[in-house]
Amino acid sequence: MVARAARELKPGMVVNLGIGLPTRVVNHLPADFPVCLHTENGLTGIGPTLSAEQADRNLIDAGGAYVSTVPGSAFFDSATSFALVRSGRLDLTMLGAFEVGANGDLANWKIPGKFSPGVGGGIELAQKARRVVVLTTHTDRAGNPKLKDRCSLPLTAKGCVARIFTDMAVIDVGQGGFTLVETAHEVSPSEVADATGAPLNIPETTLPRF
Amino acid sequence: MVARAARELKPGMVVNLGIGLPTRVVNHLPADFPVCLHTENGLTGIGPTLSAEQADRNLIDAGGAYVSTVPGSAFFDSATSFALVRSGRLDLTMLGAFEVGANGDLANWKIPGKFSPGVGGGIELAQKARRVVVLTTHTDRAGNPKLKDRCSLPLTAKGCVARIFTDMAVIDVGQGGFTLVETAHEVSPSEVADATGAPLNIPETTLPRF
Amino acid sequence: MKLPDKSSSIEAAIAQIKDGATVMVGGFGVPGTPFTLIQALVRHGARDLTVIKNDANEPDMGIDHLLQSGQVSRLITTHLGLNANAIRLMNAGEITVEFNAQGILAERIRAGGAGLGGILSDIGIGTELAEGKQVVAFDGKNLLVEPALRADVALVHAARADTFGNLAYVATAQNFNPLMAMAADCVIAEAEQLLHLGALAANDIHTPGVFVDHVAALGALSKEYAVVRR
Amino acid sequence: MKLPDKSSSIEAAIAQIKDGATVMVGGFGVPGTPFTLIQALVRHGARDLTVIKNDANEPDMGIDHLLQSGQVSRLITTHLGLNANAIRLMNAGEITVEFNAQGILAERIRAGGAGLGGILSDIGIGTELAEGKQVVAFDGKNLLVEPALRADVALVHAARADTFGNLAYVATAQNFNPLMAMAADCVIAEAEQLLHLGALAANDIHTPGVFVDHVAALGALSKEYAVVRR
Repeated sequence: MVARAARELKPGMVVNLGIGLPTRVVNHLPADFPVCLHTENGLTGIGPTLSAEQADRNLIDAGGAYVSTVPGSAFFDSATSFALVRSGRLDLTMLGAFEVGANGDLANWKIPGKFSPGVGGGIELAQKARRVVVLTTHTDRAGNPKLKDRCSLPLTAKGCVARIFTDMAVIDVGQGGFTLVETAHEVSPSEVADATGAPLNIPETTLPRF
Repeated sequence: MVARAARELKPGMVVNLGIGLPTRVVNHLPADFPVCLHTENGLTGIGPTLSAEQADRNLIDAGGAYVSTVPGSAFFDSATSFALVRSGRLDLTMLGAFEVGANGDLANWKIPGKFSPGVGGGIELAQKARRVVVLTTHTDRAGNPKLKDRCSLPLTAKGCVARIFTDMAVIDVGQGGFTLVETAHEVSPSEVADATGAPLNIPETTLPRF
Repeated sequence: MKLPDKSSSIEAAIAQIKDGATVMVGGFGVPGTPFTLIQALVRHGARDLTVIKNDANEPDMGIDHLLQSGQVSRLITTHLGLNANAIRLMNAGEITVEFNAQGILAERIRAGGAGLGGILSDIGIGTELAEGKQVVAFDGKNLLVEPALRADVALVHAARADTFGNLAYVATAQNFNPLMAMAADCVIAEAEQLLHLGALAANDIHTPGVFVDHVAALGALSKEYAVVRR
Repeated sequence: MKLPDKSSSIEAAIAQIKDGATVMVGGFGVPGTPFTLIQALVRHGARDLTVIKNDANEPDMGIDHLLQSGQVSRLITTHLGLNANAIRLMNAGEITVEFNAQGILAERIRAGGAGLGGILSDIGIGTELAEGKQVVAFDGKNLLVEPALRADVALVHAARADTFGNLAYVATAQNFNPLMAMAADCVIAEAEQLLHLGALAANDIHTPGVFVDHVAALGALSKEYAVVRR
């Protein structure tokens, strides 16, 4: 699933990878792949993650991981960092999700009464990246679908999600709601539909597997 | 008059000197005087003016004069330059004037139908410097007073002028209008009053001369 | 002319902070957090503070000391995820927390530093973050009014400074520091190296000293500045 | 991963500019004016341009060539004092001129680059510059809405650049360049030195390359860049 998501990065893109699963996408890119990775605490050109022994105390990503630079990296302040996001220079962001609505709504920052650490930079990434894709398990720990007709949790941004990568499938989100694009090996389209909390369009052609 | 105006600079101040007469104030300051000179095109810490032979093609003041730096000078962009002005970090500005009103209004950028090159940075200097003083001839070339009850020309900023230095006098501007503070040598208070286009308060004490 | 000297002791600078003050604190995670100034503020003891900071650091680090000492009544921030202590105080009603989108907090602070009244933005429209905000119709769109933020005092951390208060940051320790260093009536900077005038290249200064009121040299860095081993 | 290469020829970059385009041009006086890009735009010949620039340079310099060639229909600026030719065209109605307070022009461009709708400011209230502007009552004060400015193309001048488009300016050649380099859909930079990736220190970059679309190396500088002898 992470390897499949890595193919979403096209040459020349500026990309922000959210904390957690998305961060691991970089491990699946060729060393000379032309892409610019952004982290919202003020860096373009993220290099490999470093151990505590190798780390520079002043150089982290927005998730707190110790990272490094590449030739051509630039540091800047938090205003410039989000200027980049809001003004349309971020081609792609990959985010986690609590829920995704069939209308593209994303909820990933708050569970009222349980989890409310603040929205951080997620709202601007979700609302302003030119393309927003979600990486998530298809269901929550209790087995409930994360893909729903409408989100029930407080939204991060409305109508922002273009594609979802899960452990079961790749699903596009568009005018007609959820559409199955690919399935994981050993997973059938009907299994994906059963685990999805909203209608799932299943093309009649044979779908690729990942 | 310029020498007298130079005494308006107090140790530790951040000062912007307008184009023309005000720029010459620096020639009257001791070499070790602790002050920070600002120019709105993006420099704090202006050093001496340079000849064309000595000049750095990239280093000018807002009036286009080739200047230099001092130890501790900083360069910055035009947004930062006016951030400094608007946020109250500019202690003093010295500006030229077409007209000053007895209510402190300043007009120095436009003569409708004759002269309208644009307002440049003057409006923010006049409106936002903590103290605005004017350096000007007391009358225009035709002998008409520049100090008037109310300005007739388009305003640069309302009620901004605290003090006026002219070839005839130093005049404060306050709640009660114009008040004579000092006179030039060989100029009497009544001569100043005659050349002023609004009532001039003349204290009964003997005034200093400059 | 020479540029004025603003070098100061940490204690003398921090002693100016009054009860009820609004205090901006730089940093995003460990990098750029002025740990030494924060510790001095804990010793100084000013109370009923409104603190503006991207995050609340981690338990027993940075502004968590101010939270634990009960000096903070209000926190304007973006994310408390790494500090369960801050979340507990928020949930118990012992501190009031205002959450901002991260880039909007940055812009509100920058607007304060730039002498603006505020900015107009569409960030958060359609979400609960927009609730209660003033809306302006402009050019056929609805935009939210995000008021400028200024503080009485800003505490910032720089890698290098000169005695006029010119500041240079390194790596991701820049973050909110240059913004806050413009946005307070009294800006106090701690610097790992405090250098003579002219030691910083005029083209490479991140915060012009004209915005800074006091600059203090750090001695040996406390363990709070070190790499965190998780 | 490696950062993409955006090096370009000046002609290829400028060829993208269409009739009717809005074009931002860096510089304040001579320093920072992208004279070579401007000359290429004159040769390219795109017409009916809206130009956004602090000033109009001087006669026979910089954007005066665009004015003389009749390519400019509208100019958004702060001051034309050094270019009598521009004032003559304005007074004759051959170009439309919109004057802004200098720092407000800077902030409007910055707001465009920051993806904001605009800013709220009290600059010019009580003067004719406030006439016709939308007013917002906020926190007991009246503030003017100053709309963000973006352009189709920005032409900027840097002292040094790398092939990703990271830019560094020197001295007062910075001025409007870093702001405009964030505020256009297509940002074209000319650089006195175009260097390999890694040649610019990551802490000393003024414009992150992520904002820049094309970067072109200058050869020998034309006489327009030289010190002006008055």
